[in-house]
Amino acid sequence: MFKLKKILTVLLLVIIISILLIGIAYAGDPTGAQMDGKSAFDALYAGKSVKEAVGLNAIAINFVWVFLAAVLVFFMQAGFALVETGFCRARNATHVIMTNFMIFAIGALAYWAIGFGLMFGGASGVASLGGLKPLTGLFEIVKGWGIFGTKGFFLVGGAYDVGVFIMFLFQMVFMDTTATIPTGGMAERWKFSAFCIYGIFVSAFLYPIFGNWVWGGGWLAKLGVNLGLGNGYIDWAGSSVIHAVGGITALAGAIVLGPRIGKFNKDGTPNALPGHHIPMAILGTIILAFGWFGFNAGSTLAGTDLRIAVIAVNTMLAAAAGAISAMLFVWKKFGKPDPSMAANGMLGGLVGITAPAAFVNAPSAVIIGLIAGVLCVQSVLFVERVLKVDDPVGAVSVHGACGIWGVVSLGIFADGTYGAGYNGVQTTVKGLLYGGSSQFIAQLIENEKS
Amino acid sequence: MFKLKKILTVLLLVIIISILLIGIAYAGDPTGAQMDGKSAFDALYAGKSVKEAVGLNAIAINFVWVFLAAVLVFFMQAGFALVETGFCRARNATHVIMTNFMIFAIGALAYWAIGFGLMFGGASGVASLGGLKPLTGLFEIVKGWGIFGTKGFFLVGGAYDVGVFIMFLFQMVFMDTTATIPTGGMAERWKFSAFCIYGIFVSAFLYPIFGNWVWGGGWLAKLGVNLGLGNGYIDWAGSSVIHAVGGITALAGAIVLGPRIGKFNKDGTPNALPGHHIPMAILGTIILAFGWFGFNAGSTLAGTDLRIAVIAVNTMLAAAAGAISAMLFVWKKFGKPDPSMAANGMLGGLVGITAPAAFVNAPSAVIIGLIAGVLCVQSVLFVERVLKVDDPVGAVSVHGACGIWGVVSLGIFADGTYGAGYNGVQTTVKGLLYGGSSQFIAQLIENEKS
Amino acid sequence: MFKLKKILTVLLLVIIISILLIGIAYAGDPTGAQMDGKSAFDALYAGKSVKEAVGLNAIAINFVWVFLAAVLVFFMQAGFALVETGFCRARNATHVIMTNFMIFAIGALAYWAIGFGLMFGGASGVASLGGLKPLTGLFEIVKGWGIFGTKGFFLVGGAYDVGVFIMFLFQMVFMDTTATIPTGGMAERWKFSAFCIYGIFVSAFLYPIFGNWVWGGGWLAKLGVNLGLGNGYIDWAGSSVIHAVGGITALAGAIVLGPRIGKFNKDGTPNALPGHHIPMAILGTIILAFGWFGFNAGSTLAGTDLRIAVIAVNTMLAAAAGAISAMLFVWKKFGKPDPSMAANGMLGGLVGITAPAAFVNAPSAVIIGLIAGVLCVQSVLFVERVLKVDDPVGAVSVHGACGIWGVVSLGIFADGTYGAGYNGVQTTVKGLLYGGSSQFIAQLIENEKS
Amino acid sequence: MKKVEAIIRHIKLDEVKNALSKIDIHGITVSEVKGCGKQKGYTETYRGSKVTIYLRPKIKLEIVVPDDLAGKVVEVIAETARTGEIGDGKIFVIPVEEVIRVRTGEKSDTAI
Amino acid sequence: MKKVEAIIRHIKLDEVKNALSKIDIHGITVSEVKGCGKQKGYTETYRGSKVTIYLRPKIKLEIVVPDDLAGKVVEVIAETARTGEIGDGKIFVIPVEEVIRVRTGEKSDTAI
Amino acid sequence: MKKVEAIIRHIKLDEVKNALSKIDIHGITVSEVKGCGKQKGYTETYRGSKVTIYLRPKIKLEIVVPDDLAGKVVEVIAETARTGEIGDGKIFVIPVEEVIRVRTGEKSDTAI
Ligand SMILES: Nc1ncnc2c1ncn2[C@@H]1O[C@H](COP(=O)(O)OP(=O)(O)O)[C@@H](O)[C@H]1O
Ligand SMILES: Nc1ncnc2c1ncn2[C@@H]1O[C@H](COP(=O)(O)OP(=O)(O)O)[C@@H](O)[C@H]1O
Ligand SMILES: Nc1ncnc2c1ncn2[C@@H]1O[C@H](COP(=O)(O)OP(=O)(O)O)[C@@H](O)[C@H]1O
Repeated sequence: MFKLKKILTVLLLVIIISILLIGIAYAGDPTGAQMDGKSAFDALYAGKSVKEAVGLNAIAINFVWVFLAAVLVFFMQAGFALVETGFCRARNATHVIMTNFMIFAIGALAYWAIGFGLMFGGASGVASLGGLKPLTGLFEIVKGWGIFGTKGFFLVGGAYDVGVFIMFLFQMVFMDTTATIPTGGMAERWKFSAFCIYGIFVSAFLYPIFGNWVWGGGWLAKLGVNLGLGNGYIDWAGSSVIHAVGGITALAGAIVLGPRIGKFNKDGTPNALPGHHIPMAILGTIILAFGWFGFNAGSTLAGTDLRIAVIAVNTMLAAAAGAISAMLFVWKKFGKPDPSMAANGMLGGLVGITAPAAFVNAPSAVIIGLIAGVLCVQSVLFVERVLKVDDPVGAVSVHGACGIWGVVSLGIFADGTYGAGYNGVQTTVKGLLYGGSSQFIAQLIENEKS
Repeated sequence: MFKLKKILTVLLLVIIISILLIGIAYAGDPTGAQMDGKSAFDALYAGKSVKEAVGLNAIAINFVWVFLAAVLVFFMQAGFALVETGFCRARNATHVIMTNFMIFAIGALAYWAIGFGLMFGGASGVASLGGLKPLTGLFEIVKGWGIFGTKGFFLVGGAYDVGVFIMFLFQMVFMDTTATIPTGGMAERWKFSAFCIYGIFVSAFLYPIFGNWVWGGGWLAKLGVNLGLGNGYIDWAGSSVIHAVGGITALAGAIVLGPRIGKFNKDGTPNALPGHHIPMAILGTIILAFGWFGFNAGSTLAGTDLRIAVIAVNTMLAAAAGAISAMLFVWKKFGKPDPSMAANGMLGGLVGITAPAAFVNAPSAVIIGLIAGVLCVQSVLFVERVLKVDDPVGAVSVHGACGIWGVVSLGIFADGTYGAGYNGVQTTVKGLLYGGSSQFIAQLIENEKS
Repeated sequence: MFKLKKILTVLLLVIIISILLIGIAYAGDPTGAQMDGKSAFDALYAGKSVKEAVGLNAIAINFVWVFLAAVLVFFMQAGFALVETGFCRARNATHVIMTNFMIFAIGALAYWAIGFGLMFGGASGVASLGGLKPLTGLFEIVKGWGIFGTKGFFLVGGAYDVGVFIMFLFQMVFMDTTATIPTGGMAERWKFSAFCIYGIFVSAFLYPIFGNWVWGGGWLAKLGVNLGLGNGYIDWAGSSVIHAVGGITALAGAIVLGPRIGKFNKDGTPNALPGHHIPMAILGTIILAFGWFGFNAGSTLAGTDLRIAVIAVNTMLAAAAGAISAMLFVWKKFGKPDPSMAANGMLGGLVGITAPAAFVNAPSAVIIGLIAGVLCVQSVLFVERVLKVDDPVGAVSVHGACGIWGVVSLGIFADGTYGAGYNGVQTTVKGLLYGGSSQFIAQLIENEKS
Repeated sequence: MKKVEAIIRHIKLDEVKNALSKIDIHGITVSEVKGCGKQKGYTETYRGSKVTIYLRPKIKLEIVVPDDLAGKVVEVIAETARTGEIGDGKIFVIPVEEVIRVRTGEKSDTAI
Repeated sequence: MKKVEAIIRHIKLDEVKNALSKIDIHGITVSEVKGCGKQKGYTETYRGSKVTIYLRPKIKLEIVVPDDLAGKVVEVIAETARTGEIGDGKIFVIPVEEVIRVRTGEKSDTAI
Repeated sequence: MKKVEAIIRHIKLDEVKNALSKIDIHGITVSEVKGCGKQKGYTETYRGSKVTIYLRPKIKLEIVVPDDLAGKVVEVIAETARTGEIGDGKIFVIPVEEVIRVRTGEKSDTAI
């Protein structure tokens, strides 16, 4: 109690001083009204014209924007880790979170060395980040049909460039979400060393190559320019590139590894192996939703593109709708709402809206989310009861099924208000409901492939 | 060990290559010094004058700002969920976090369909976001005394507008914090279905209507213009609109539901039902403080308003002060510091500074926080011992008592350096200590109502 | 089930309405193309010239940037709290997280009252934030050899200034990480009251004084100008100021407090006292990495400095490299990867890159991280087996050893692409490998001191 | 000496403890167990699959007493722990041959 | 009456429970224990230090039955719980002098 | 055969275990229990309300041994687990009628 008294005395002192200080006249600039814009201009943009400085300000806004989005996406690692760990059994918790943790590290280095170059080595021309001029190497089998990029490996040489680095920052955390998804479907079963090999493979090759086709200027993106199919295959922030790829990999992995002991009875009926920490899984879900704002809205790569407002709102509405429809559907079907399914439903809604986020209006976002939530639950039951595959966290359903739905929904609901110039096609993106049947076909092409 | 060797070999390779690469001449633009501002201008602002582009840059800054604030506030859902779950008993953890999780989803859809329109349907004129021109429908009983808004439902028609969407994004997550607060006071007791109805009601009607009066241009906001009471009733970021409303709803709910079994003995003395996971609750508190930066500073709706620096610092200082005074007060009173009370104290400080954050100086913020911390502890004891109400997480005290204190403290400490133009009154906001007695009266009006 | 039906009906209604609404013609501005830049200019920058407005926009970008970085760093409190709590034993969890929680509050008030003034009271001249004109008081024993600052206490008078406040915001959360580090090394042992005294001392005096020498314009920073040693002692974001200071304090504390009961056998061999919640510790590690983006990139104090892209990428790569090398090293050495060591390794990589983050290229960042990871593991073993010191969370190794490595590595790897003007020296920062031997010497000076 | 083993409900623990105090019984060892008997389990659904929880959480008390007190202890527990609903629990009386107090090494009745 | 105490493996719990059901034994009390015996522990490393885990998690069943059923119960458990690997567990039979059903106060065999 | 049941302090577990190893006793079953006796509880405050913690965590050991070893085992435990402070615990010796090793079906002393 002796020390407590001392501490209390110090505190009292602080209070008294504070009270005295309240009255002190202020001589500073408490609102910023006296900020000297001219000196700031001269200090930051010495020797530039006003016009140039305005352009540079815009680029700075976009750098800050992409940075913000990137850290949000990075934080999704924590979300995945918690969802997967919470949905597993206590005894495997440490192993599961270890895979989730290391996949980031493994993926980061592999993507830096190889993946990024393969994916975006030919992606120059992103005006909002200053052009990405060094990334000029797209490998094409036939003119206009790119397969992979060839610049930017190890981020050295010409790629030691702020524009390239900010692009890398965002793309790298993006990639890591893909690599993380299948760890959920295979959770509680795989060996750590097998997992490491897997991680290198996905992040250095699998994801980057497919990613190049859609986002790096590869052939899928060019379906519009080359064949006149709408704006080419569009996947705004990765319903397919990230989620369907992740989900299908998870499915493949879960089949190969086989179910956990005790998951299925001899007659093939599934047993529940309840997750050990539902609050942890829900926390993870909220973190994922938090990061998803960066995921979807950040994909503009431009804070100066005010469409970010629409994208963010769509993302949120679809998430909410997915959670609600999944919850109600389970409630109706099994007599009780199930938190783990509601959480899956929210993620399903998020995955679903990921492809169309930028191209649809609010009511469409809600409908996309509602459908995704139900789809997600049905798919969980289907995977477990019909396919007899053991997917502890629902990765196949959340990312696979809803990912495909996301791409299709874009082909249906895109309302033609946005996307002029996307993939080099001058018209805006229009789905079936708004008369854009060719876009719908472009969207289906990917699903054929899967 | 076979695979480990392979992995090690790969790593070695990476190291060697890296070392070789260090020396590579760089040909890129590693600092951004060669960024071409003119091309960026032409690409992003084709055909605009420099002046227009500067205005658009400012709007972009504000969009990014509001987005940032909104995601921070969104993340507070996780904070509330953890605080409430941590303070409850283990067996109810899943149920408690389920309510916290679903309230977001329910609230989002209800607010989208109805609430936002009621609240901000007449809020046009926010210059920092481009004017919000479509929101022109305020319903007034008498000219100048608005009751609710009438535009923007479902975000369709004219409301399909980036300015409206960014406003919605921020306001929607704001709303959801209100809806979440009472779940704490009623934790461990209510039925899930009753909770759903409650969620729709609060987010579609209760909060939006009161919110309209204060922030949507309604009658409380117009006390200044109409009756000459200072700048009208002011609540910067919601000590009353969010917290007092939330806290009082929590009180009402807790009374209706009655205490948990075992909370009170037959003679009315309370038993402690210790929370099952204090670290979880503390994590939640830190997350809430993290989000609160967005909550208070974001309420400028403008990153170009440099006052954000003062607001953020005030928020942090009041939080710290609240935690310290609550901790010391408990230490002194019960002989030992109690982490759960220290956490409540920080939240109390945050709630307290929410109304005055933009209008006071640093020493005042500290004093407001110190008082809030003690108030919060006293209120917890009062609610439990005198009112005999069972509030597992202290929601009534943290949000209710400290929320009211926040509104009053604004009337006392506002120092007249900020707020010119607020609520349409041209003078700055001044509290009692700085000669602004009419502002003080305006502030008291709300408390009468409660 | 009665209520469920009602809820379902409401939902159905929403769906139907949504579908109808999809078709509604939009009359708003769904992409921002019609945003009126001129009105925005007139509203936000009334009466300013275009040039001034451009400068003010740049300042606003930087304010938003610093705010973003500050909240990220603030959130690191949660990371530290979780890492330390997870690595401790269950019975001490509440006590450990309580210290982590209160250190923020104590530090904030002490730094506000005293520390900030001592550290940055003479730091005026930060152009990106408008000059920080009020902070003009550096106390020097001999001209040019500053010891501490003398302005800005309590943030009153001239320091009631938005520029000063935003600087305080960032520096205050920075400081708190230092104060938090030693709590890990001393975890599970110290008394709460002793801890409080410690907190006040570190945040009001120890850290600010040393910080002044390096960042506040004090004598270490002036080694370049005064003695021609490169750009003077450089520590970008605090490998030494934050981490080495924190780590060494932790070591001292751990020695004074002695080991936990049962940590060492009579023959001096250590026992493992496994942490009680590894997933919690890993979550904490991810949160720390998340916050570290703000820590390192934010230290530009300018979003308009596009080097932020390089800094952020370097930070991420070093983190990944540290985790991988630590994991593989442990795997090789003990036959099994150890999650707690992998997590320490990531933090070691982050600490290591903290000093050189802005000055090195990507391959160097990877190498710095790889070395830090191994160093971190070796140091843990050394501290435990040779020094016989009980450091439950590895604070001494992660922060102390890797912190020193960080400062040295800057002297080796800085590639001369950045840093012109840093500490008042006009050349860029060059390390040994790029011919900058004098910089290398400046870097060693600090290590002598420690 | 006898060991009285009682399986009771969680919510009755405090009451039983107090009732035993009143007849001067202080030495008690308590553990968490799960049990089934007449009381049936219940089923939940988790992600659409049924989970049958057939073991209910219970509290087990172990109280070693001199022979003559055993009857009284059994009686007190039985009365205090009763709710009349299925699942109230069981009491078993088991012979004990020797008791030792670790602290002093005392044996038999004086050690209890 | 006898109390049959069986230490078995976690994974055998459900099977044993079902097997007992079949011979109409429903009253069971279950607890989590740890044990060692022939089965050796294993070592792990944590942050470079060795940790020896010599206690393995096991399940303890307690089943009180009338004298004549004890043999049957022991037999059923022994057969069902057997895997043949070291660590299968043990069964102990202990005399019980009295049984009381808390709910009704019934005693002896009728109370089981 | 006898079952030796010992309630001891957590911190004594390793020592007791080692001491028993030395006299060649390897079969042990351990569980977490809580107990009260001479040792009084303590009170804490939580949010201003008093919480009395009257049950202290203890470790329970169960060791079944042939009749002739029981005395030795009791002695070893009592000596090793002693600190001399209140709360050291108790040891109970209980008769066991039969022991079966699940793995082999062996019975009696050979099964221990
Ligand atoms: N024969 C038994 N052997 C061991 N424990 C038993 C036995 N019968 C009941 N129990 C324990 O007592 C608890 C209550 O038994 P139950 O039959 O449900 O209560 P009641 O006898 O009041 O109907 C069970 O959960 C179980 O732990
Ligand atoms: N003598 C004993 N006293 C008490 N418990 C024992 C004894 N022997 C074995 N056990 C319990 O039985 C479990 C299995 O014993 P173990 O000797 O490993 O199996 P097995 O006899 O099949 O080789 C142990 O973990 C322990 O809990
Ligand atoms: N009569 C008893 N029956 C069952 N367990 C007992 C009995 N007496 C003591 N115990 C157990 O032994 C532990 C230590 O008893 P206590 O009386 O505090 O120690 P000591 O005898 O060394 O003073 C208690 O916590 C309780 O678990």
